[in-house]
Amino acid sequence: MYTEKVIAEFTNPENVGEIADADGVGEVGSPACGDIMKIYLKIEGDKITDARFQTFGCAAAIASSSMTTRMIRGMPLSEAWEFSNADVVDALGGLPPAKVHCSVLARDAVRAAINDYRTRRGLEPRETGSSRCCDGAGCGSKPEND
Amino acid sequence: MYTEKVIAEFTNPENVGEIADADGVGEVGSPACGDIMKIYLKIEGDKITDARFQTFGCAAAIASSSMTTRMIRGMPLSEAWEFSNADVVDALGGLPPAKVHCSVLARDAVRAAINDYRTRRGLEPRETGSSRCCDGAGCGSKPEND
Amino acid sequence: MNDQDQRPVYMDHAATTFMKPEILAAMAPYFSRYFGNPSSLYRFARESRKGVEGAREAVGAALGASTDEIFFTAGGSEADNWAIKGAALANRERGDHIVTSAIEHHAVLHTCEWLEKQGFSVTYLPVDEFGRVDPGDVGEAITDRTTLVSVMTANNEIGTIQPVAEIGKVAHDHGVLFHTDAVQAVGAVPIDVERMGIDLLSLSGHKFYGPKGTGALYIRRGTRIENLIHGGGQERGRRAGTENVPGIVGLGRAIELATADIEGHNRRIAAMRDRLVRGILGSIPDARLNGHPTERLVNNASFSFRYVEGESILLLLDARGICASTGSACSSGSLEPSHVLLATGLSHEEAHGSLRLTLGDANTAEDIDYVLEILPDAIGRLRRISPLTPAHARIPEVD
Amino acid sequence: MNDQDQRPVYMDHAATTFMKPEILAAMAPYFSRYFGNPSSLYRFARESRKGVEGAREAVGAALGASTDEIFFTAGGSEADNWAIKGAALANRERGDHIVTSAIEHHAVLHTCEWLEKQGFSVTYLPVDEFGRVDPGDVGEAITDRTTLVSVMTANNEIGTIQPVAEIGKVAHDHGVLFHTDAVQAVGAVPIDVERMGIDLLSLSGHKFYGPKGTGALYIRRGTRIENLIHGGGQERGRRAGTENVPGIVGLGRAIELATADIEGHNRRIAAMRDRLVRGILGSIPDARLNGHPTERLVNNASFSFRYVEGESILLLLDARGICASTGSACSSGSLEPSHVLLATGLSHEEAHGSLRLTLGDANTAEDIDYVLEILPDAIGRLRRISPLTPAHARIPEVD
Ligand SMILES: Cc1ncc(COP(=O)(O)O)c(C=O)c1O
Ligand SMILES: Cc1ncc(COP(=O)(O)O)c(C=O)c1O
Repeated sequence: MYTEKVIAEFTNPENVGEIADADGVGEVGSPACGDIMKIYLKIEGDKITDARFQTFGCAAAIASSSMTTRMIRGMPLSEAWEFSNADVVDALGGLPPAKVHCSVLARDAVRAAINDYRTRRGLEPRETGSSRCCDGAGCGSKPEND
Repeated sequence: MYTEKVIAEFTNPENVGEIADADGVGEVGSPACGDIMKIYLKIEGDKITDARFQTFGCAAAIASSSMTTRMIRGMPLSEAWEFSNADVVDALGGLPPAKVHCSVLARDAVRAAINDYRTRRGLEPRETGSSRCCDGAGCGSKPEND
Repeated sequence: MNDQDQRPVYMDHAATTFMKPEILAAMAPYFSRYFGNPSSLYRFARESRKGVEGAREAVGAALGASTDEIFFTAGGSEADNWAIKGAALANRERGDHIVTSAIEHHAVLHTCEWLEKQGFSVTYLPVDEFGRVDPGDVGEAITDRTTLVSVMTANNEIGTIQPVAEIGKVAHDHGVLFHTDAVQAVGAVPIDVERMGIDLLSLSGHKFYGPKGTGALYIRRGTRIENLIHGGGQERGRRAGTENVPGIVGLGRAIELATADIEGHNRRIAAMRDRLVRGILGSIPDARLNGHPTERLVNNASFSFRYVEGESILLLLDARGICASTGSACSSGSLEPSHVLLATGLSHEEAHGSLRLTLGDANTAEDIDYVLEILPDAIGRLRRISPLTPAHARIPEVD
Repeated sequence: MNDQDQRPVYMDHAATTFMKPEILAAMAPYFSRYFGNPSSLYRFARESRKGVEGAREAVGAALGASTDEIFFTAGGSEADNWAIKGAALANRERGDHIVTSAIEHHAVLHTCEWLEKQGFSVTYLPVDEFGRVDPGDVGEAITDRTTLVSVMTANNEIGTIQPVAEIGKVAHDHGVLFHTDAVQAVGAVPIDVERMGIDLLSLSGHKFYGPKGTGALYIRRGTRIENLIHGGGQERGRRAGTENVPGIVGLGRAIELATADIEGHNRRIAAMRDRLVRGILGSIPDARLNGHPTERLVNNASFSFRYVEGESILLLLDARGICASTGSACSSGSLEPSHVLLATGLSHEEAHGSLRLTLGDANTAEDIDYVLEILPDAIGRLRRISPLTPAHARIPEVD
């Protein structure tokens, strides 16, 4: 069901871990949903100079986090804000419909981190489209289906 | 579903045909039921000296008719009247449950022929257990089942 | 040929077909090698999924349908039950009336009778002497409570092909769903669900050289239908149960082969069938061909022979190594012989004297010769035994 | 082993099993040689009938049932649907209440939900932390409207074996029918329908090295049950559809093999399973074994690993050639992970971190070694990625 790119990104993710002195940290999801993404940003001027992640979740969630951090490194904040989950999906060569929400989650984590940075700087957080916990149809991997 | 004996009796029946100067003729069944049996008897004294049959019906009906005529040849009339369909079934090595009615029909045809003989001789016909057209459960040979 | 150890002359392809070697070969890897559960996530299961999805494409292509409109079942009966119960129950608020024909397979008729017990009402349309449903009758039977019309593509006993496209049009003109049982038609009648206005179509693998216990239901996108087998999310949540992967793969290959050259196949089979029919009608008096003279399955030769009973014909043929079937129900102990033959207006006696010969891909010209040699003699023998046979219908003994 | 072209280390036997060569060999003659329709009258079809009836005897013998109480289906899901709908609908005048458990397979649960839509009411009994139903709870749930109790013999996710005989007794003491889904139990739990008080029992061939798309329903003589698939008179009028002869023959052979020496089989598999469980719990902190410590299927090793999600475990294992499964539903996009794990009291996080390894007859000691080598590393990698992992649960990198 996954593309080779997703599997490659998942099995060898980049930018795993915390940034101790991060300028912004965003966390979305919950253990109940089976997905938590935490993104750490290092920001210099208006630019993202480092991005790292920690993720509890499925292969698509981990691959999306990894790909997202790779893509937003070096981006101006304004561009990173507009950065769309469709870009992540494209970069991964596609995601199964039931997994697209993982890429949305990654985008949301980036926005949450940017807002954290803004708040720390005394700026108003920007309005962020809230993401639902999960969506999409099943892909039938549960043993309940055996 | 049929025993070898049934098949043998059916493929090589004995005593097929009419007796032109029969002393008694019995016919039971109807085309609508898919079974007609006609038994012709030649009677001398109180004894059946010849028995022949004509049957429209399934293999079990033809085998039962043939076996019945073979068995009642030489029998006193009183014995032939008491002759039971179970004897036919036994002699055939058994019949499928759905086909037992064919042996009953043969017995009924014999009784009808004896009564015909009695009537011709001015005797009262004896009371005969009337046979239903068909009974028993299906054996699934119809293409409706395909 | 009359040696019982030899392969028989098999003329009962409407009952079931042998599996062609190339179909078994297609299935073979999926029993013990690619045995994974298609629902499993690991790569190993990908082959199973591919097998199933390849078969789905083949079935879709054969019907002029999209892949996502094909759902695998365990046979024609399950597909018929699902289509009719599923559509009736799912559309219950819209209506409670079903229109079908008097000559449907029992998988349709008994399903309709079950629905009657659940409070539905069913109209069983009559057929003409050839077994055809009049599309006009369909239109007249439809009321504002009707939700489903179910008329088979071709009949299994007498081979009559229905005017499916016309019936589909009538159903759709009235905004009613149209189901057709195409179990006997696949491989002989070119099917196009669009052109024929079909919303639901049942088929069964073992009727066209595929595996027994496999089938499919075509469900037009957007059709409201309840599930029949509830459980796991297989078949996109519509038919639960671990997929019969080898069976499905076999069904796919079988439908590919069966529909690759329907015209050529029909030409070949019809030539044999026509010689068989002419030979039989020419040598046996008081015989009739049941079903439609032209609008019939190419492989079907269904007869009524007066004065004799079907099972005994069949067993005499069997004694000479010929496999055939009959619509006679003497054997079943019920008063009724085949409901199909009676619906075409045959008397009980004629219906009891029926014989069905259905040809297939392994039959040869020699098989036809052999049946033409054996059958008149068999009928002759039975007619000599029968009290009903008039003089003109006797057939002289050969030896 | 981690080469994707090699045969994988397959530890998902609860999902499906490979077919053993001797089972395929038993089926082989019935595809193209003895292909006759068992309903046909001619001698040629006798082999098909004998094949089917031989399998029926084998299934009856394996369950302690009579041959005439065995009915073939197209799998476990159909058998479950038939048992529950059939018994509920046939006994509707007597009552409209069903008792089942919260951890049944969806083939049971979704069937019960369908019946709820038809006006029935259903009690879903809770289970303890090990996944066991309390027979006392069954008795308390039964009302004078109850007609059926359905509790599975053994669970497919966590392997817990239910006190079936006790539950059967409670049901019968109340004059209520008892159905059990034994799909996972056949070949591992000795079954005796008499001793266990079972009226209806479902099984599925592909769970014990038999063919996919085959199953059976045991119906105690005299049990009132409606048909599910209506149509032809096959299976003594109770399950329509041309018999899947090769499949049925394979099912018969499979159940013979699977029940010939359950004890020896269990000993062999349990030894491997126990080493696997000990090894995993010994090398991975914050891991727990799901299901019952002793009353469990010998081949089932179901775990929850905290701080990580099941699908990602599964895919890391897959990358190393290990086939396993998970009860996590992150993948399914629903809020709920496995209903079974939640019913045993696991938190959502724990339920999401589940992994099921189920052993089978082809597994070896080397397979266990290999999983013990690969799994801790996989969990370690995911825990290093997870924001939830506390220091004590980290697993040092090996290289
Ligand atoms: C406990 C249980 N019941 C029912 C089923 C359904 O069986 P099948 O997939 O053969 O229809 C399964 C497995 O799929 C199962 O594990
Ligand atoms: C017209 C028709 N419909 C339905 C069926 C049922 O198909 P199956 O036996 O594969 O369930 C058959 C044959 O058996 C048939 O001929």
